Amino acid sequence: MYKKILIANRGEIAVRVIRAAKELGIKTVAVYSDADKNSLHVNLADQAFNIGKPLPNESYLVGKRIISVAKKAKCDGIHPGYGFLSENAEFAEECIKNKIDFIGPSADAIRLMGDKITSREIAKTAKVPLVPGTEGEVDDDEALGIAKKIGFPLMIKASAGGGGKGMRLVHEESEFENSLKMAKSEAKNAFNNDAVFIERFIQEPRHIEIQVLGDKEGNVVHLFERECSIQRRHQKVVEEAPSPGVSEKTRKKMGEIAVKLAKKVSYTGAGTVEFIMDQKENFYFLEMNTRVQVEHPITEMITGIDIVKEMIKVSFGHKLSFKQKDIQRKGHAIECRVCAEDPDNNFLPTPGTIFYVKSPQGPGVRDDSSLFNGYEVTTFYDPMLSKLIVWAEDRDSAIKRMSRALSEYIVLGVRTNLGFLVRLMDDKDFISGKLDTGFIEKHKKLLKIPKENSNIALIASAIMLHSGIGVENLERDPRFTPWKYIARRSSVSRNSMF
Amino acid sequence: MYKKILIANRGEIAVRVIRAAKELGIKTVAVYSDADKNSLHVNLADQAFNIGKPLPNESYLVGKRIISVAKKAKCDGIHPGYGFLSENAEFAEECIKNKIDFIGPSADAIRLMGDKITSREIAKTAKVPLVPGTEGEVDDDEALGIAKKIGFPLMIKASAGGGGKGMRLVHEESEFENSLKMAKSEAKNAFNNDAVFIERFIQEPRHIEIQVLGDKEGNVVHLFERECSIQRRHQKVVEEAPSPGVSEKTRKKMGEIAVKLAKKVSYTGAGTVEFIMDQKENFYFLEMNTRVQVEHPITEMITGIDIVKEMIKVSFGHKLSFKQKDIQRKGHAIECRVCAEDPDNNFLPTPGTIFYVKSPQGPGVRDDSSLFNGYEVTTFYDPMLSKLIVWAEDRDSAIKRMSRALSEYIVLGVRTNLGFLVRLMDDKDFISGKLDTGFIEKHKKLLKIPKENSNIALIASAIMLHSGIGVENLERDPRFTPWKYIARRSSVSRNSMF
Amino acid sequence: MKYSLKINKKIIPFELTDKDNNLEVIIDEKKYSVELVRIDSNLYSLICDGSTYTIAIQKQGKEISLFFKGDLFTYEIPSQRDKGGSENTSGIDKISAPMPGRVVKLLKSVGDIVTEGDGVVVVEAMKMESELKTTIDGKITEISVKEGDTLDLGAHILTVESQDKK
Amino acid sequence: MKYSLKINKKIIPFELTDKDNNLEVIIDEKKYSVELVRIDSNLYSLICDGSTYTIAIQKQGKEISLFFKGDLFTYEIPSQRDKGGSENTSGIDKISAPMPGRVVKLLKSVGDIVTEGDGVVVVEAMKMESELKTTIDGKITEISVKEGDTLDLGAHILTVESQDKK
Repeated sequence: MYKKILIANRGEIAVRVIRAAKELGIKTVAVYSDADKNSLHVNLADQAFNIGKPLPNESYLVGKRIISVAKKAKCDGIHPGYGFLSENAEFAEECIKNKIDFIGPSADAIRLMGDKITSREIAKTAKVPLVPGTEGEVDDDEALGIAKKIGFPLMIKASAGGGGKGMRLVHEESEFENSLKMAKSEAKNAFNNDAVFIERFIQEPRHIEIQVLGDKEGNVVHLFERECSIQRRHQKVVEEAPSPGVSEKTRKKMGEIAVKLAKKVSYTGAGTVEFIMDQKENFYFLEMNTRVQVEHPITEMITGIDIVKEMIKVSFGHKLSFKQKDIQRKGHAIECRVCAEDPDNNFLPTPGTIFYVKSPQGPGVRDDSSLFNGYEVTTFYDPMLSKLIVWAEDRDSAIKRMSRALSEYIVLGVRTNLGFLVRLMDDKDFISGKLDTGFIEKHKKLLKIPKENSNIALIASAIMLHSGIGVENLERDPRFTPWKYIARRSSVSRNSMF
Repeated sequence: MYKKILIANRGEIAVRVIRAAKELGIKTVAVYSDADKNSLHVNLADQAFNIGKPLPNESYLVGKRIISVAKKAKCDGIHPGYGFLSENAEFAEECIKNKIDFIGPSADAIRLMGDKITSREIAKTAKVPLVPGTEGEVDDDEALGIAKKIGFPLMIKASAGGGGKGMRLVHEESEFENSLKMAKSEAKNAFNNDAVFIERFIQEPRHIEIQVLGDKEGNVVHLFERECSIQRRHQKVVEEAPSPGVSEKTRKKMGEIAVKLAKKVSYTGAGTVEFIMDQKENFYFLEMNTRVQVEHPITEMITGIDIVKEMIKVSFGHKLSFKQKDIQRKGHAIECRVCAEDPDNNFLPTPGTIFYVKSPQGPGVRDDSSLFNGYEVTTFYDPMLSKLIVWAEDRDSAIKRMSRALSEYIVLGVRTNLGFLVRLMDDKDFISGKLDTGFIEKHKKLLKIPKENSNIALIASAIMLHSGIGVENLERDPRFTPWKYIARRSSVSRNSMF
Repeated sequence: MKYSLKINKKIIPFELTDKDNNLEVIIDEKKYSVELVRIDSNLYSLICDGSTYTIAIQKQGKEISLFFKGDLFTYEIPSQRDKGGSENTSGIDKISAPMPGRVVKLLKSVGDIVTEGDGVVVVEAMKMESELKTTIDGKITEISVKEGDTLDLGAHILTVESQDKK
Repeated sequence: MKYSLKINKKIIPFELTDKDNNLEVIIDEKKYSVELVRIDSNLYSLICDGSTYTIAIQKQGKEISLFFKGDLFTYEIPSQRDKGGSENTSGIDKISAPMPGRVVKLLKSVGDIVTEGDGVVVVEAMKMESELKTTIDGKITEISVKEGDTLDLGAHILTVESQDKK
C-alpha cells in the first residue's frame, strides 16, 4: 500500500481523504493556502505545507507547487479530491511523470470524458441514450419532419447561442413553424447567425447519476444511483439514494449502461455518470464526472462500501474486492449540504466567522464537516460547511431521521441554509418523492422563516436584553454565570413538582 | 403510535431514547435531578420536569414521582432506559396501573428473569446450558466422584461464601482432597458453616451475549451475539459484534437457545441473554438483562435494526417487522465506553468539569454522547461520558477505524480512559481477537502513558509558558489572539516552500 | 420593564415582568411565560409556555445573534435616539458590498422611488450573481459605483433615504 | 530563556530559544524544533520536528492542562520559591480525598517510611474502592482520618514528609 499520500484539496473532502488514508495505515500530507492555515485538514494530517495565497490559482490550482511538495515530503500518491485539479488531465500526467500516483482515473480517461463533445461521441458509440435531437443545424425544409420525429414539447436552440437568446420552447406541432421563424430571427439579431438545432424538452427533469468503480484489471462495477434533483443555482443541495423515482428495471438498465460507458474508456477509480430523467423514467446521458463526488457518502451508506478507501486501493493496483453481484443495497440515505448562504436572499453566500457549532449525533447520522468554533467562511472557496448524511431502513424513516438530525444542528455566526433544510424535510411534496430540478423554484415558501420561529427568537433576545449582561463574559468559564438568578430559579420553577 | 412518552433516565441513554421517539413522531418528556438541570437530555426533550435531588434514590429511583409527572404531562408511555428503574417489576406494574405503558417486558418477565435463582430454574427447564456443578452442598464421601464427573480445573466454593473466603481453585485430581479440606475449614472459620459446592472453572472466559427482541404476539427473534470480554472492575469497556471467538455453528446455537429462553417467559421488547464461554466455545447461561443494553448500538450497526425504535413499536402493540430469516449481519462494529476515570489509577472515577470536547466524525462513526463544553462529571452517577461506536466492512477495518476515531476525540478537563482505548486498538493481542475477561489484567502496560506522549505534552506546555499569556483570554473571541506572533510566523515557517 | 430591539431597521417594543420567580414577556399584546436555562457556553434551553426550545445565543457589542431551528436572527439594541416607542423606520439605508465582488447591474438610478424589498443592484461574488434589496421605503439619493466596478468588502454602493424624514 | 514546569511535585527544567522565527525547545539535552498553530478556542496543532500533533490546551491560573492522544497532562507553573534548577522533590505530600467517599482501609501508620508510588489508603467512592498513593519518598507524619470515616471532597487524609528536608 502507499506509504504517504498528499491530499491536494481543502475542507471536508480533504478531511474525508485523510480519514480514509489513516484507516489504511497511510501517512498523510496536507497542503494549505494562507486562508486555511488553521483548518481541520491541516490539523488532522501528519504533515502540512503552505502552498501560497488564498486565491485558488495562487495555491490549490498550482499543480507544480503541489507536486514539488509531494516530492519533498516523499509522497507516493496524490489524491485530488473534487474540484481544483481533480479533473485536470495535465496534472494527472505531471504526477505520473514525477513518479507519483495520481489517485484517480488515467489522464486519457479524464481527457476523453471531461470534454462535453468527445464524451457525447463516446456515449453514442457505447449506445448510451442521449437527449433526442438534431446533432447540428437544421434546414427549414426538414425542420418540421425532424420535430415530429423528436416529439413535442421540444426546444429550438441557436447554435451560436447562450443566455436564452434564440431559444424557444415549443409545446405542440401547430406552434412549431412560427416559433422556428422567431428563434431564427432572434438568433440572427443576437449572434449574426441564424443556425438553430432542435432537442427534446425534458419536462420536470430529475437529475439521476450512477456511481461507478473500476480497477486496473478492467473490472468495472456500479453502486446504483443517486437522485440529486433538489438544486439551487444549478447546484445540488440535497441528494438521496436510492432515487424514489427510479424503478428496479430502470436502475438495472442505468447501471449497466454506466458500466459499459466506463469500460469504453478503461475507467479506473471512482466516477459518476450523470443522467437527466423525465417523470416516465426515460433517461439521457449528460456527462461523466471523473472524480469522487461530493455526494458519495449516501452511496457508501446504502452499500457499505467505502468509496474513498476503494479509490486508493485500486489506484495502488489492488483488484476490486467485490463483483457486481456482491453489491447489495440496504435502506435509504440522504445527504444535505449545509452551506453558508441565505436561502431567503437568492442563496447568496454569507461569509463571516462561525462562533459556535454543534453537530448532530446518534444512530444513523454522519456529519462530514470541517467546521469548528472560530471557523472563517471566506469568499475564496465554496460556501459548503458540512455534509450531513443519514441512513435509515427506508425513505420515510430517513427523512424523519434527517429532520431530527437537522434539529440538533447548531451553527451560530453566519446565516446558513439549515432552516430551509429543516422545512424541506417537513414538506409533503418532498416526502411524496415527486422531485424535479425545479423543486425549490416551485416551493419558495420553504425559503422563508416562519413567523412563529421569529417570535421564539425575539422572546429569547428579550430575556438576553433584560439580563443586561454581555454573554461574552460567560464563555470564559461555564461555571461562572452572572445569570445565576435565572439559572438558580429554574430549578424551582422549571415545571418543578416536588 | 404513542403521542408522548416520558424517559425515566438521564445521560446518553435518555438522549438515545429521545432521538428514537422524535424519529417516530412521538413527543418527549425528560425528567431531571437538580444535578442534571443543564444537560442534553433536558435540552432535547419537548418538556422537562425536575424530580428531586441529585442522589438517585431522591430522584431517578422515585417511581411515584416519575409516574405522577407522566400523568401530569399526559404521557401514554414511559421508557426506563437502563439502570435505575428499568428492571424494577413493581415500577412496571405501577405504570400499567396508572394506564401508562411501561416500554419494556411485562412485570412478570422482569420478575422471573431478574432473580438469579428463578432465572436459573427457567433456564434449566428450557435446556439452556448452565455451568456444570453441584446444585447445592456436597457430601465429603461423594465429593471426589462428583469432581471427576465435572472435570478439572474446578472451583470449590463455600455455600455461605463471599469475598474469596472458602474458595479453592483445583487444577487436578491429586490436589482435590486437600483443597476440599482447606476450603471447608476456611468456610467454617469465616462463616461458621463448612458447606461447600463444586463448579467447573471456566479458564480464560469470554463474555458473550445474545440480543433478543420479542413482540406481544409471541414472536421472538435474536440479533446475533456481542462479545463483551474487555472489562475492568467487572464492567464492560469495549464491546464488539460479531465476536471474533464465536463460530457460525455456535452463533446459531446460542441464538436459538436465547430465543427459546425468552419465549419461556413470553418476553416482549429488547432483552439480552448473557453467557460465559470458554475458549473452546462451550457456553453457559449467566443471566438475562430485561432492558435495553448499553452496548445495543453495535448490534444496530451490523443488522441495520433500530433496537430502541423497535422496543417502542412492539410495546405499543406492533408486530415485529421482520422474521428471523430476514435478519442479516453485515460487517463488524465496535463500541468503546468513554469514561471519566484514570486507567493508571485502578480506573478511579475522575469527577470535574469538561472544559472542551470535540467528537470524532466521518464515515462509519457514531458517537452516542451527552457531553458538551461545561459538562459536570459528578459522583452521583456512572462516569460514562459517551459511547463511541464504529462500523466497518470487517474486524480489522473496524479496529483501524476506531483507532482513527479515537485519535480525533478530544476531552479536556478531566482524565478519561481515551488514551488507554487508543493503545488498546493498537495492541496485537486485541487485534488477534483472542480475548477473555482477564485481558486488561494481563495487559497492564496499556494503562500507562508512553514516555514519548509525555514529551510532546511537555513541549506544548513549554511553548504555552513561553507565550506568557493566559489562554483564558483567547476563548472569548477566536479572532483575538495575543499569540499572533506565533500564529503569524507559522505561515512563514510552517514547512513553507514558496 | 419596557425594552425594544431593532431588526432590519424596525424597532420592536416589548415588556418584561419578573415577579415571584416568574418571567413573562409581552410582545404584540401577547403574554408568554418564559425561562432560559444555560446548557453550554452559547447553548440555551428556552422554556416558553411549557415547551422547550434549543437556542444558541451570541452577544457582541450592541448585537444579539440567535440561532433557532436552523435560522439566524440578529437583533440590534437600539440606541437612546432610536427609542421612539412604536415601530418606525429610520431615515437612511446605506447599501454596501456584503463581500468582495463586482457590480453586474444597477437596477435603479438616483431619484428613483423604491419600496422595502425592491432589488436595487446585482453584484457578483464567489462566481454567483445576487440581487441586493433595500430594507426601507424611500428614494435613491446617492450611487457610488458604476456597472463593472470591483467592490471591496463593505464598500458603499448606494443610499436610500426615506421620504417622510425629509 | 530558561523555564520550568512542575508535574507530580517534580520540577522539569527546559530551555526555549526564539531566534530568526525558529522556536526551539531543549528538554533533557534534546533539542526540538517546534511551532504551535491555533485552530479552535482550545485546539492547537503542534509541529514538532516536522510532524503535526493535535493538542487541546487549557490554562487556569497556575495550571496548564493538556490533552494529547487520549491522555490528560496537568502541569503547574512553579512559584519563585520552587525554582531550584534541576529536579528535586518538595518536602510535603498532603494526600486528600479526590472525591466525596469513605475511608475503607489505612495501609500505613504515623511514622511509617514510604516510597514514591506506595499505596497509603484505600477509599471508596461511586461504589468503587481505590488506593491512593504517595508521590514522594518520606515518612507518614500525620493521619487525620480513621477507617470508616466519611470524606468530603478535598478532605485531608494524611501527610507524607520527605526525610532529607528534615
